[in-house]
Amino acid sequence: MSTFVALTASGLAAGAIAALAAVGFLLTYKATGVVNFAQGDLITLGAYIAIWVTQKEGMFGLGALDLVPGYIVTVLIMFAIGMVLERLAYAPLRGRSIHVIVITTLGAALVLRAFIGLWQGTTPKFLDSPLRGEVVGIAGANISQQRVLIVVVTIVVVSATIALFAFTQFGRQLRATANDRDTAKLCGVPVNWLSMLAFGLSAALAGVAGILLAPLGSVDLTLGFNFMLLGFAAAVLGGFGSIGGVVVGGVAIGLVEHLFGGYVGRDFKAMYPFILMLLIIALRPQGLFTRGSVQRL
Amino acid sequence: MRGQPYLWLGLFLLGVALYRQYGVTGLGDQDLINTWLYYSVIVVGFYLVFGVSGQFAFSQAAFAAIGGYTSAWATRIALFGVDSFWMGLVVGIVVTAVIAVVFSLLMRRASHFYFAIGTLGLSEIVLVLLRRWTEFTNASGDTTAGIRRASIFGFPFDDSYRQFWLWLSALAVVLLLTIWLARSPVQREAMAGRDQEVVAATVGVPTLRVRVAMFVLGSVIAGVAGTIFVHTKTFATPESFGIDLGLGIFVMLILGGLESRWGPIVGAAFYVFVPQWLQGGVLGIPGVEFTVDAFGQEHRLGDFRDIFFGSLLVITMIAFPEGLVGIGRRVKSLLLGRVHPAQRTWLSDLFGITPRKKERDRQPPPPRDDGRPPGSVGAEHPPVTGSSAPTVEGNRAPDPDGAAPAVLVADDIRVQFGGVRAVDGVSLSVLEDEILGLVGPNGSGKTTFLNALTGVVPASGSVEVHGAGVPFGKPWRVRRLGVVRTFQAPQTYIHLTCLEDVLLSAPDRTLSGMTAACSVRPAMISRERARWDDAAAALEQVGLGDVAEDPTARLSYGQRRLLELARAINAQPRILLLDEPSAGLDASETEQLAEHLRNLQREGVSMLLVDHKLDFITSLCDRIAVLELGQLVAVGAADTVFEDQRVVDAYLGVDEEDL
Amino acid sequence: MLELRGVEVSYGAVEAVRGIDLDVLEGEVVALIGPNGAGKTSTLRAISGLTGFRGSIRFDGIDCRRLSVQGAARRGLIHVPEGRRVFTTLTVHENLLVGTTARRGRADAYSLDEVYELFSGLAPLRRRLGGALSGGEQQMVAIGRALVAGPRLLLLDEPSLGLAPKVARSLFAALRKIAVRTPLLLVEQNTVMALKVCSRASVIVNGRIVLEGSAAELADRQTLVASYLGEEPAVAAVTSDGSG
Amino acid sequence: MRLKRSVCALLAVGVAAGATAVGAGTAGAGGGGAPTVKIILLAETTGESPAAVPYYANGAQLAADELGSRVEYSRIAAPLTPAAAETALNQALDEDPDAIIGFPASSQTIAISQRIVDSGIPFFSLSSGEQLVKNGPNGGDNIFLIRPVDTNVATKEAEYVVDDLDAKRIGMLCVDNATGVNGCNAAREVFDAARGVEIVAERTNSTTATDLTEQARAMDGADAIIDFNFPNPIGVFAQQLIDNGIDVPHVDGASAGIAVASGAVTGDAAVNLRGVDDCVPTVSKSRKVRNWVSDYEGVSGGEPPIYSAAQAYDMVKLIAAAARQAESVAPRRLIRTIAGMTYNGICARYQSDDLNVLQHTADLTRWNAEGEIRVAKRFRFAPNELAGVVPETTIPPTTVAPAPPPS
Repeated sequence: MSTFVALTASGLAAGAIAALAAVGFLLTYKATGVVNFAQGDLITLGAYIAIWVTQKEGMFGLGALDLVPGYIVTVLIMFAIGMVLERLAYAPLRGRSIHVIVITTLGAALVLRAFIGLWQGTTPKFLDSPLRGEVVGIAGANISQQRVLIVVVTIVVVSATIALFAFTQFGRQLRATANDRDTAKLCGVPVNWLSMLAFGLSAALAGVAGILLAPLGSVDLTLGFNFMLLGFAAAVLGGFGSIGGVVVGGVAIGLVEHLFGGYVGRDFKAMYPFILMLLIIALRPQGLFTRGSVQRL
Repeated sequence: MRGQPYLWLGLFLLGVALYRQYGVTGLGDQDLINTWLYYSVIVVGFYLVFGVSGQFAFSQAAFAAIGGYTSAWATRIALFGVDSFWMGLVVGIVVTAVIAVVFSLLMRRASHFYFAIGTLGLSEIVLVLLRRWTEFTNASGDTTAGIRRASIFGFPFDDSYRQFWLWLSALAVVLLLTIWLARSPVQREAMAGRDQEVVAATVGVPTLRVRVAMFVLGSVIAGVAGTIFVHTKTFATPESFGIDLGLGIFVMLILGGLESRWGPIVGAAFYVFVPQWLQGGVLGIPGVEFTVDAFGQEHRLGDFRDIFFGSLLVITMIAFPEGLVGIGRRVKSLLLGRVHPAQRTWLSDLFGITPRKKERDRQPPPPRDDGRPPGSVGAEHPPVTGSSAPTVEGNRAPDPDGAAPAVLVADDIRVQFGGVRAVDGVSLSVLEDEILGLVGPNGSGKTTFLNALTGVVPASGSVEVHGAGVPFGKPWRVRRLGVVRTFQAPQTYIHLTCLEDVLLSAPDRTLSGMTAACSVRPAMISRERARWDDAAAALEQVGLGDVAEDPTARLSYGQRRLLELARAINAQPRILLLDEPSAGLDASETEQLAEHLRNLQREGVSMLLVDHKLDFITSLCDRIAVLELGQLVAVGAADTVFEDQRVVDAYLGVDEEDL
Repeated sequence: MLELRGVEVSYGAVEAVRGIDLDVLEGEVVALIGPNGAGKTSTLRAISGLTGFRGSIRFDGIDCRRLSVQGAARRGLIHVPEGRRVFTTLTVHENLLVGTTARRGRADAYSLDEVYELFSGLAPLRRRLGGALSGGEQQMVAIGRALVAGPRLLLLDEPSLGLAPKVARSLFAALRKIAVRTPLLLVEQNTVMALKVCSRASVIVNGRIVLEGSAAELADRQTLVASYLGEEPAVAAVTSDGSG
Repeated sequence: MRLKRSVCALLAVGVAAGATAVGAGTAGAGGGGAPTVKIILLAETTGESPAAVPYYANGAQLAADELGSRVEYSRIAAPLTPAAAETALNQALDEDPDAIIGFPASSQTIAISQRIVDSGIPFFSLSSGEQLVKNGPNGGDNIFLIRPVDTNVATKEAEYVVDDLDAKRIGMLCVDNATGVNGCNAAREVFDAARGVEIVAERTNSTTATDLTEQARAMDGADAIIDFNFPNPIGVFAQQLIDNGIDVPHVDGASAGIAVASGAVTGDAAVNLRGVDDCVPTVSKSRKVRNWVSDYEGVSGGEPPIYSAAQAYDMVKLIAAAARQAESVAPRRLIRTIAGMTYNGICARYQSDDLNVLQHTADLTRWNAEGEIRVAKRFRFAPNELAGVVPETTIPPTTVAPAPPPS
């Protein structure tokens, strides 16, 4: 029983992580129609920046910050990086086909990863967390508070994102831009500025994800990419574009990997989320939780 | 035909072989050359998958792994009692092909982007299997060792110098395949399906089948490369086929240029040799040993490999999406002072270099900027309904004389977009040998009606052609029944030549598949000759004979209209649906068009003609149907119809007092 | 307040607008009428900056070439594009809220309540998605979205396109009310209705203005038809057939 | 041929003129009696693999700088896949070196061992798979193992669990590559042979795992855990063991040190953890080693050295010493000299045994809750002894001689 609870908790946390990774790229997707393949490496970068500002002599030798202020600084830096990324790798390509933009984000991902490797080396690093080593006990299972925190933050981030899109003028403008860019311009919506903000927010979310994920293990160059792949699977299950759906999708793949995989075919559990994803693409390309159909002749 | 691809292939192979014989001085260089050939083979496969048929796939490395590991397994257990590398190769090919077919069919409904994610998922699954399924991989730790060495007639490929010949042969075969494909219907159809899937389907291209065939061929090529790789190295690790290779394959194709079969080879050369050169020399060329101090550590330039290629990828996409081969061509045309005809065109289509401009080029005024993606059909605005428009009995019965039977019967066709009923219960029949005009104001649902008839949009109701029911949503089946259509904005595959474009609609589809392209070539070519003759005749007929070999992108607007017509003529339709064929044509061009249509009518083609030039319509049509707000308001002979006050109102506006 | 001089628009080899001069004065309602493909829409797109052009366009004395699309909107040059381009994934109310983006403190802007009052049919639909509306409702949303931006000049492209007569009539009734407060440049195929709203009209055929005059002058149907059909004699014949 | 040379010469002139910095090395005319020895290091310093670390390069470079004209040192980047390693080896051989130091991953060395043996050039392996020992399936006269044999270390670890920790119920975790598989095989042999010892659970994990709840909970009831893993999963696993109340000693190999140094393991988890390092230069009390550590930090930008930096340094020095002693760089004489000599290095006292293994000690390390390291026990490995668990699949030695280069 306690193993079941523990594995369920692992599944939920893994699902929350996937959802957190996914919300970042869904944000740019919803605002600009572009899926940013560099999102995974932005997550990695977020973790490394947090390490940089909180450890040793801190950023630019200004002294190490405490964890929480360090986290905030990291998220701000990531926001700025996202805006710069939009200017360098996306804005010059506006109006070009989706192929071009996706390939460019792949290029950006390669550069980011290699840059981190040069900057921080390949030796694993560690980011501390105030909740380190703390656990909560549920039905005989001890669940680390960091994982609980991830679930909580995911819920908050997802709710905030949904609220942002639904109830703010900014969100409405983003949706309008994604829906019909020209008409949005005719309404006076500053579409270029909005894409920059969307990329900035998306990178900031990547920073949040990096900060939360890093203390689970240690940080190396592949940290974000693996989570991004799971994020893709979660987003596909949720019907790509539905931010609420991604949480359900994430939970589904988390449970499939950890709970199902904890009992059946343990050695192969890492591939279960992707098998589920392929099945969804094949059978229900519109996702599990959205209605309507995807037409492809 | 065009160019001398065999000559170039021969020269290339000879050049590489001669260099190998007289230029290579050490095993290190030989290894790099082999690696270059290995990557070239895989990337040529990717060129077919992504370059030719536009499928965004990350699965090449995974298929290389599948081919390689399967073959290693088959030779290890001596499957079928055969202990031979060649048996392993065949088993590898078969297994790769089966998995590729199944995967491709599973992904058939996936959009480009989902397809990309799906292939990433497949790669992950394959990697997990390679790491964990040791019964199959026979790996100790992560290395599968002792794989049977490739050999031929007892001649083992046991060092890099000998393996070179195996790689060179593999690349020769693969390049030969691309030449064959380029001169076969399959590649043409794949490119057409990539650029204008709906249009291609309506002229009878089995887009799904072609797409799957290209994916499978490209994946099998990767599988073969993987097989040769493991049997020459005699060991394998999952990392050899990891995401690094997957991304590298992308980099190579994009850098090299994806419009040419030489792109992969140039790209692979760049990818393999340039970092080596930056590390300290390659192929006898001394390198630049340039060190950089980064973050307190000294690094050589070659250590920046990923930053280098990542940035190049971004720069390539922004500045020269046609890649190195494209740059070469540009330089060549600059030096020779002539413009390479098809150079930018299909790339600009795939990559949308100038999408808006092109869209405008294609479109007659006024621009129909209605928020649909460029190239989508059915740019008619859905009208509103709810009015009590007069219902007209769709004449299921033949016209008053009772003589001509109906060839196409549409009954109660309804199309709805969101809350808008674009076509609201239209019943209409086209009679044998007649030209039926369909007119109506903008947004009355004319194009949507045609889209419904040809299966391009989801609709309800029923359509019968010569008594046979037509399913909705399957354009190629509609075409098979002899129904051919043209589009409101002329939809041409602008990187194809006019002849190739017209060839797409050939009614004779024998020997046009992948197998024919790769096996019974003489028969295929003679068929293809016959098809070419027909297509050329069709072009001649519309007066485009002298531009037959030009890329369609060069055509003027009016010529594109005529090209569409030639495509329709070449299809030998029984029923032709024409969507505003006169739009954007001047008076003399319109007259020319009318003449062609009359000729077709004399040849026994029934037509449904949507247009808004009333003189053109009245001069051609036996009967005219008037559509307004998705409903028929009148059907009959031209003079009767235009006496109808409602029809006049529909064109000039309804005064409220009139109602 | 709007001044077009020698405006030409071409798409590749196709010339859509071949040199148009046009003025809209403060408080005026001008209609641009003409058959399909005459260049009406292209003219509007040039004004709002959605397409490039040759010649000069000035709004309030400012060269429109120097304004971005958004900038023009923020100065009160509001374009309601052809085809009722509502944001299909936003609700009616959200569409209107996006419309307020360009308002920039203009006091004469319609409030959301005023829009619901003007288009009373929209009030019960405020939470419905734009994509789920009928054509007439979509057109009302599109116009309402423009009104809340506080237009100093409203460019309307074919508002009656594809609408049932009854719906079109009620729309034009609303336009007449709007015209009292806001200058309009109206592009229409439905000449009869257009002439009832406007004070002045220009007839554009094949990218050139062939006829200009007050609404009253142009109301004579025969004159209009002749100008309209100047280059299409067959249609004239048909119409004469039609009218006996 | 002549044409090609002249083209190359032209290019060389052009490039040399354009290049801002030309690497050192071509100027090495040896002084005195000792011949100049040409050493190539095969390792990459950047890339995604955890083996792409600067330690080897920094250590070797430091030694080369100290030796000046006595060595001609260069490095060729060798990415982690065996195929890339083969290319790198062939590139190195084309440069006609006198000794090669190479390949952090044993899969690289094992896969191309035949090529290495055929070359006849002394090769110092940075990895220490058992197959590579002199009489092993992938070994040869010219392949020297710098480090103690992997399986010997694993066996010692297992014996430590049984004898020193007195554990009866043991949990095992193995990463899904050579490290995990070979280590677990060797340890299992020990446990199976010991009386009254039971393996309560054996699990695997991937190198990138970030949640090992299932694996950690399976260890419930064990008195000790042995683990052959990568640094990342160790951090996750050690923490999750504590989270799930499994507070027992936890023995791992060299990765444990990296995991603790990164900060991923602290507190009770660090106290429970034991690692095994070939040497820990930073805690040495010897003046020589301390000086070396500060020299190293000078070239590494302040990054403290680990065993691999010391070993790469030692090997360059050892090769130079052997060349001086042999007064020749002829491969046979060099190999013979190395086989017979003793060299006192920073990391250890190196002396070749009959298996061509140079180092015979390793340190069991422990940490306090703050992550400070100490050496708790020194393992000594008897010369010529092998734990004897050769993995089943190995490359059979072939006798085919390499084809001569084309003329």
